[in-house]
Amino acid sequence: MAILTLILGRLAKAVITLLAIVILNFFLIHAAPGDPAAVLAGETGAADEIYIQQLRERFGLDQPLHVQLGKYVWGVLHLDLGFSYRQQMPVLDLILDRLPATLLLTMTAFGVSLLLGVILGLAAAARVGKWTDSMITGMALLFYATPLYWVALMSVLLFSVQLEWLPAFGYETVGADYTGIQMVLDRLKHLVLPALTLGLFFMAVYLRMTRASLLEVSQMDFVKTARAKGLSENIIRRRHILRNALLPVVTLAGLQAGQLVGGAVLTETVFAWPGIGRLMFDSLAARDYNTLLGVFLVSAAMVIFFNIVTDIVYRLIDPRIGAGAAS
Amino acid sequence: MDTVLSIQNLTVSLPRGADRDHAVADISFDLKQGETLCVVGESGSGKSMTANALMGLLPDEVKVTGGKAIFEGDSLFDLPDTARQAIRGERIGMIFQEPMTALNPLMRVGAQIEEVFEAHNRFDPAERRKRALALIEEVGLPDPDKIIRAYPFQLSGGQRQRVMIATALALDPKILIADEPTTALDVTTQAQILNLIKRLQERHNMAVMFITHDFGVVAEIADQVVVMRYGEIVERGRAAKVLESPEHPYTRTLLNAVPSEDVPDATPLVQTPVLEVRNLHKIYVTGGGLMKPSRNVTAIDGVSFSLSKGEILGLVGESGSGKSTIGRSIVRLVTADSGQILLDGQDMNALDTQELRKARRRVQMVFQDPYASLNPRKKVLRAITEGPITQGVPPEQAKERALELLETVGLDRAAAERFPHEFSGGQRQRIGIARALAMDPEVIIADEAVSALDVSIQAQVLELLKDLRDRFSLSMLFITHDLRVAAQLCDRIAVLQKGRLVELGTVHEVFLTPQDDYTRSLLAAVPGASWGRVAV
Amino acid sequence: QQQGGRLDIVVQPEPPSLMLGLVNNGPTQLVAGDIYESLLRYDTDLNPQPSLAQSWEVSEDGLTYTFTLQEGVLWHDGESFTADDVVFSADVFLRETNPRLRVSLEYVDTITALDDHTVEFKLREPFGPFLGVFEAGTMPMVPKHIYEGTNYSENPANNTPIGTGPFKFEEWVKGSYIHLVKNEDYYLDGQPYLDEVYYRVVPDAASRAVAFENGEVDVLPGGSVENWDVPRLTEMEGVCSTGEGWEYFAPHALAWLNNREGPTASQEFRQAIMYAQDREFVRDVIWNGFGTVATGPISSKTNFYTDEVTQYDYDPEKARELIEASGYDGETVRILPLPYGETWQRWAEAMKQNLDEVGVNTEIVATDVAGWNQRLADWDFDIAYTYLYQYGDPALGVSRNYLASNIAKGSQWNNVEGYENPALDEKWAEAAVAVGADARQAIYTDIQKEIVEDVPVAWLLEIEFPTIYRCEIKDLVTTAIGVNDGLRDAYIEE
Amino acid sequence: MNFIKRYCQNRGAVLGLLILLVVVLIAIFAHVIFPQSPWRMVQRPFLPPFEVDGLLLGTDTLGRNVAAGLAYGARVSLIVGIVSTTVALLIGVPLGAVAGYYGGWVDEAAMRFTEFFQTIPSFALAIVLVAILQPTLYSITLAIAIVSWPPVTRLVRAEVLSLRQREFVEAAKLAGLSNGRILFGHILPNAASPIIVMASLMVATAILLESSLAFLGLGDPNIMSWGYMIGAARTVIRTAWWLSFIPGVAILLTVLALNLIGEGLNDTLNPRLARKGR
Ligand SMILES: Nc1ncnc2c1ncn2[C@@H]1O[C@H](COP(=O)(O)OP(=O)(O)OP(=O)(O)O)[C@@H](O)[C@H]1O
Ligand SMILES: Nc1ncnc2c1ncn2[C@@H]1O[C@H](COP(=O)(O)OP(=O)(O)OP(=O)(O)O)[C@@H](O)[C@H]1O
Ligand SMILES: [Mg+2]
Ligand SMILES: [Mg+2]
Repeated sequence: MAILTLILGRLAKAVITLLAIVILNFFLIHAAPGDPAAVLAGETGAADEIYIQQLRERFGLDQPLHVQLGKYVWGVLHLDLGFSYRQQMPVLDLILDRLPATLLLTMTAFGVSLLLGVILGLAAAARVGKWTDSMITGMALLFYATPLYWVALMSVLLFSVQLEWLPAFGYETVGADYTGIQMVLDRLKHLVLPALTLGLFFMAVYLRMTRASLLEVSQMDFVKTARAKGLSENIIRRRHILRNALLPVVTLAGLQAGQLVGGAVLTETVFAWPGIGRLMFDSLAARDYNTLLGVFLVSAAMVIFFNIVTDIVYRLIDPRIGAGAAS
Repeated sequence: MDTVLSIQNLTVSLPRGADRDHAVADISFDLKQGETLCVVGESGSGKSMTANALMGLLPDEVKVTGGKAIFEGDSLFDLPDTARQAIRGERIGMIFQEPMTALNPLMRVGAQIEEVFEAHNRFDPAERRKRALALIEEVGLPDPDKIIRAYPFQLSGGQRQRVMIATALALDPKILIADEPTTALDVTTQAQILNLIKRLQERHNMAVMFITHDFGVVAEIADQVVVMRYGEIVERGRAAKVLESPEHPYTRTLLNAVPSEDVPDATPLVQTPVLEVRNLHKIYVTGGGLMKPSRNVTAIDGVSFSLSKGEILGLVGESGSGKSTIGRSIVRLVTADSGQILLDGQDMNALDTQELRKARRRVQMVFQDPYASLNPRKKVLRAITEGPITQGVPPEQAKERALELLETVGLDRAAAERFPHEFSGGQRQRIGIARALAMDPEVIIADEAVSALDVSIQAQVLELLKDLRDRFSLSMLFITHDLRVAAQLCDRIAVLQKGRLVELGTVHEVFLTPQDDYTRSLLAAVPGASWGRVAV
Repeated sequence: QQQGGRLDIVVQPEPPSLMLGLVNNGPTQLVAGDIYESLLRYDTDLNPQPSLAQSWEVSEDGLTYTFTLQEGVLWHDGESFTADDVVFSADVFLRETNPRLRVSLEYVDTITALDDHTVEFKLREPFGPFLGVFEAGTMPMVPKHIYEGTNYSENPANNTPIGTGPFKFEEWVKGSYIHLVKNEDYYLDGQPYLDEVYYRVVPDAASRAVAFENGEVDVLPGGSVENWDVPRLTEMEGVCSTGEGWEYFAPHALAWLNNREGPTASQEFRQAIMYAQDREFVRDVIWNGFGTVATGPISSKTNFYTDEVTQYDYDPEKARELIEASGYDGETVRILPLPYGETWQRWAEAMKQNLDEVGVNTEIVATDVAGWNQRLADWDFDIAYTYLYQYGDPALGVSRNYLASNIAKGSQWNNVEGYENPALDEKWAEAAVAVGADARQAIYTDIQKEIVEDVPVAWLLEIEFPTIYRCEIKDLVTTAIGVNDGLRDAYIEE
Repeated sequence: MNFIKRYCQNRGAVLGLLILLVVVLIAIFAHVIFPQSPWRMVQRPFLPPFEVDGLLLGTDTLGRNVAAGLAYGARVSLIVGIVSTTVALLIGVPLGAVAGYYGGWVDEAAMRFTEFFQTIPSFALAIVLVAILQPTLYSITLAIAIVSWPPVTRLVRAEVLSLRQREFVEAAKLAGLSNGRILFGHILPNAASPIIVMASLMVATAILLESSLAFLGLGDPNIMSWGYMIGAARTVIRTAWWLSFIPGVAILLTVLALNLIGEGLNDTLNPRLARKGR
């Protein structure tokens, strides 16, 4: 019940936030120099004033900005994200086409980084001050400090070119028409490098957070109480420390999960991953306003979605919060 | 009686960089079956470290470096970790000071109790649950069926402490170690818990090692007393003997410092009210948002009183009764909903921001926490002079006055150039008082101004306050939950219950012939109330 | 010729659409060139070859062009292709949608279907290069039965393009690949030989090279990998490359110099720019030895080229003198690189360095494609890189950049630099309508000699885009348009 | 004194400081070490490192001195990092402070505003901002600042929220100090430690962000930066991998150093945490 009210409340807020984002982005993007008609004309290899004017009329770019905005917002309210003249298709279809690839990539990266981060964080915290700890935290620092795209380049160089273990780019073997298990394996093979590249940084973040949080929680009074009960260290760690320590990690993960979608631009470019990050970058260069706005909208919605999910997860883990709102 | 635990020459050493080399040095004492041993001493004297060493719960960097603890024929410190783990919870139980944080916030209360059985492989889950229920009942928690499924945050401090006790007693341990288990609780709750422990001790015939810094508590429950200072035992013996005729000078100072003299004679009052509070109301509204319902807490419910020139009015009551809220309303740190606060006839509630800033100098506050009430990044001089300078006093003059005041409160002039962290708690509280005095106030509100201090230091500060009142004929609203302190310092006492003023009278009236039931129960709950030195 | 097989070809960037009649940028043409056809193709010497027209005749006076169409040509949806489709495409559809063709169609009076298989173009006046416009990218045949009377740009058929070409559209996974399959009903018996073609979208140049190395793709059309990778790739076993297939376009790299204002308004300054640049270095280092240093407006690969013009060799001394003479006062000169990849970026950096060394203060302006378009359209630049296609004839692809009548904001292909020379304008016009190659050559030689003195723009390099492919692929590049319409004849030899 | 001593106990932090010091010195004296422009083509292209005297790290695709590029790139990275962090602090600190101190609708509005900015994926926003403003050193710095201030606001707000409950703040109120004086004179100085720690990490993040933008071609083309060097060398990664490797290592070391310093400061400035682990 409480959760339902929460969700409804958050959704109501989300709609307002999203509208605000749409409007801000609309002006932001239209403030950019360059005009989509000119870009499109540019690609035809020859164009003149008349042709560009035709294009502008076709895109509705000849209308005053507030009229364009009004139309756009009206459309968005009806789940119509407009038409991409650059790609000759409705923006929503375009995004839905690309979204699965992005979700596959980001969610894998997210899952792997969270899992590895927490496990390694646990391992490090369990051996504080020993060399294992130093090694793990050192490695985390290294990943934390490395530019993502550089890791991508270097790993392609190593794993695809030198060792030829993994495909260098793309998200499937094109035209192989694999089915069933083969398809899954094929996808997985393509996924390894981009997901790792994207995930390593976040893994480092979770690792450090988990470790710090574990160390902090293990100083808390209730841990001492648990010891006084005669519980084994194992149970104390698992039952008392871990759950409490994961609370901040959950918060952070929720924040990151949404951001990942937008943050995949670099990875998707380097690995030719057909997701919306790349779509965004391409649309930006072409001043494909509608597509760009659509991508922004979708990624913002994603952030909000994950925030809500985080809140719910948090509530499930932490009884204090849910009850606080209910009473 | 049998000795269950014998501590011989225990030494616990601290890591480099700590206050001193040893938390505990070469101490010995015995714990006998069915007896309560109280360990008293000021903060940092090594009480907790002793207990933790016995439990095997010392922090990593703190080590037992000498001595033995013989428990049931075994030397505890020589046992392997697993064996010590087996003893914890089953043979020796422990309760801690802070009930708010001692329970895992994410686990149901019942599960936390049942865990003890699990840890020692006792019973099947159904039986564990039954026993947990029985324990909850035994420690006097209401509605056990509900409590067992509750989360810690749903319980009050006293209730949580009962859960802790239930946990500690689950396996009928031979020894119960309690490290200041009632310090964080208010008097009535404290009395209940002390009672409970006493009762259970008798029923289970345990040995109890009770750590406290409160001699009232000692008087209430102790059979044996150990007095500690700087990690050493300075005195040890039967409770009655130590309390009645202490041998060691330190014990004597401690006991003298306990604010327990006879209720002082009422000083004749000059009947010129400086401060008048009329029909004050304050309701806190919390929570509340777009969809959430708000929660109302009535903190002050129609309180009226007046404060005469040179008078010290004590404001007592349980935790949450609204004492601080009244104090803070007077200085407008909290804005009351209705009612008047007249300072020499001027209504503080009616002032606008500018006027208020001017008027504020007339009422100053001395805060509870000497650590939190001074800005750690500002020198003492700045802390004292900032107010006067803001009010328009020339800096030179303000500085001169600040130096004088430092001397007045018993500090060196050189103290002005130091940072707060370079002072002890008692010294900081003096700085806080000097800061309040620097504004030349007519009224001082002291909100639990001595509660955070050790008894001996407490006594000094109280002495200082009295002295200042006499010298500057200050009026003072002294807020405290400690009735002994109130008895010693105040001229009149106001008793507060749930935001309402239930009794107001001279110290004699209130302490000797209390009118209100609540006042009576409050007085009865003071630990060691029957102890001869207290005049109630 | 062996039947069957699959080719994977890189396409970069991903085409916005495959409807060649609406969009005819490079990537679209690369893919759609296999779906759509025009009446003619051109061999590497730019001679017309039969395509949808099996034969053609030009009248003596050069005013009437009559085409006889192939028999039995079907659209991909099964309808017959007839002369009506030609008339519709050229006269109705493309007139509206293709601004470049529109210019040539100005010379055309009427287009008529004499019967189902004969089409006649009647011109108002002779137009020398007219036989050069029947190329698939310029004049693709579009199905009348689908487009007539519709809103062309929003016709849903644009997403499933229907042409007459050797391959049919099968699937387009956006951001990943475009899949074409063999047109079983193609009018040439037994052709095409290949079963299917995948055009692969790989946005990163380095990844494209890796893809070729790994065998993921078989063909790298010109320009799809950075020049530095070319030698490495071509040195691999079983890999062939060719510079052919670009004759029709003959990409000519040049830098627009703003003739209207700023230091570049001075002729001496512009000449100085020519002397200051080490174009050989650029060719050898940045273009890795590919290409030829340009000597003037017309590419040596096209007809009517002459090298009897002033040669601007690398000569910083002379550049300095000229700059001195121009009265240059240290103003910052903005260089706008072409936002099409690292090569062009490096080139701008090299030019900046060259100019800095002869005492010109420069600044590179960063823009993306849209910003670059905008600045060119607004004439907001001092020096701006570009490269232009010559379309087989100076009248189609060269004169447009120097005629005063072509000074208009809003386009990147007209007289962007703002060069005005009435005397030359007349000669350009004369050369376009002169009858006979010799007569035209004479005028063009004249023009080149004169214009090279003026340096209205800085000619840089005749770009060579080698096509890299696996040697077992045969007949991949057989025409002047290269891979773009090469798959009709291509086959794989085991 | 005590502070320095405590800091120096952390070996990683000292190492970080040393690395950063070297980078800073190189950045400051770039024009002394390499008097010629880093864009100047000085030798044959693609000279590998350690092959030719005077060109320690070889030459790049156009024959420019890689070592000179690194030195001048250090300048850009540090300037972008420091300036954008400063700007982000200038936005984030006052906003967070005011939100935390005044609470109520001020807080609500400030937090909604911050949340709003956090809802737009930050890297995407940075890209769009740079594209809109056209890439110059200023626009890049500004864009990075704009995407990095929200966490500062949150941190400062949280700190102020807890500090304003402290009794010394109430004491200051009773002394008649104005809200501004209390906020900026008493509260913020006490929040300085976590802000400083965060700032050191933000500089690191900003350097990474700048290099990512440059890598995507959104760098200022007149300025030699590490991201530019990697981006430019990417096309020749197969033939001259060291051209992308070397600047990558430079970024890695600098960012690592800043992180180590951040951790060191954290341990030193927050003694509560100091004892934990390590
Ligand atoms: N983890 C630790 N590291 C170093 N020194 C410590 C640590 N814990 C406690 N100490 C020091 O050990 C000494 C004894 O501390 P202990 O906690 O036993 O005092 P206590 O008598 O329980 O005081 P209180 O009444 O304040 O609880 C003190 O000087 C304290 O500063
Ligand atoms: N800022 C606040 N918001 C909401 N409720 C408050 C607030 N401050 C105090 N309360 C509530 O008002 C009531 C009175 O609180 P107050 O602090 O005045 O009690 P107190 O007598 O000083 O208690 P203590 O002895 O614990 O200091 C309590 O129920 C408390 O929970
Ligand atoms: Mg203690
Ligand atoms: Mg209080």
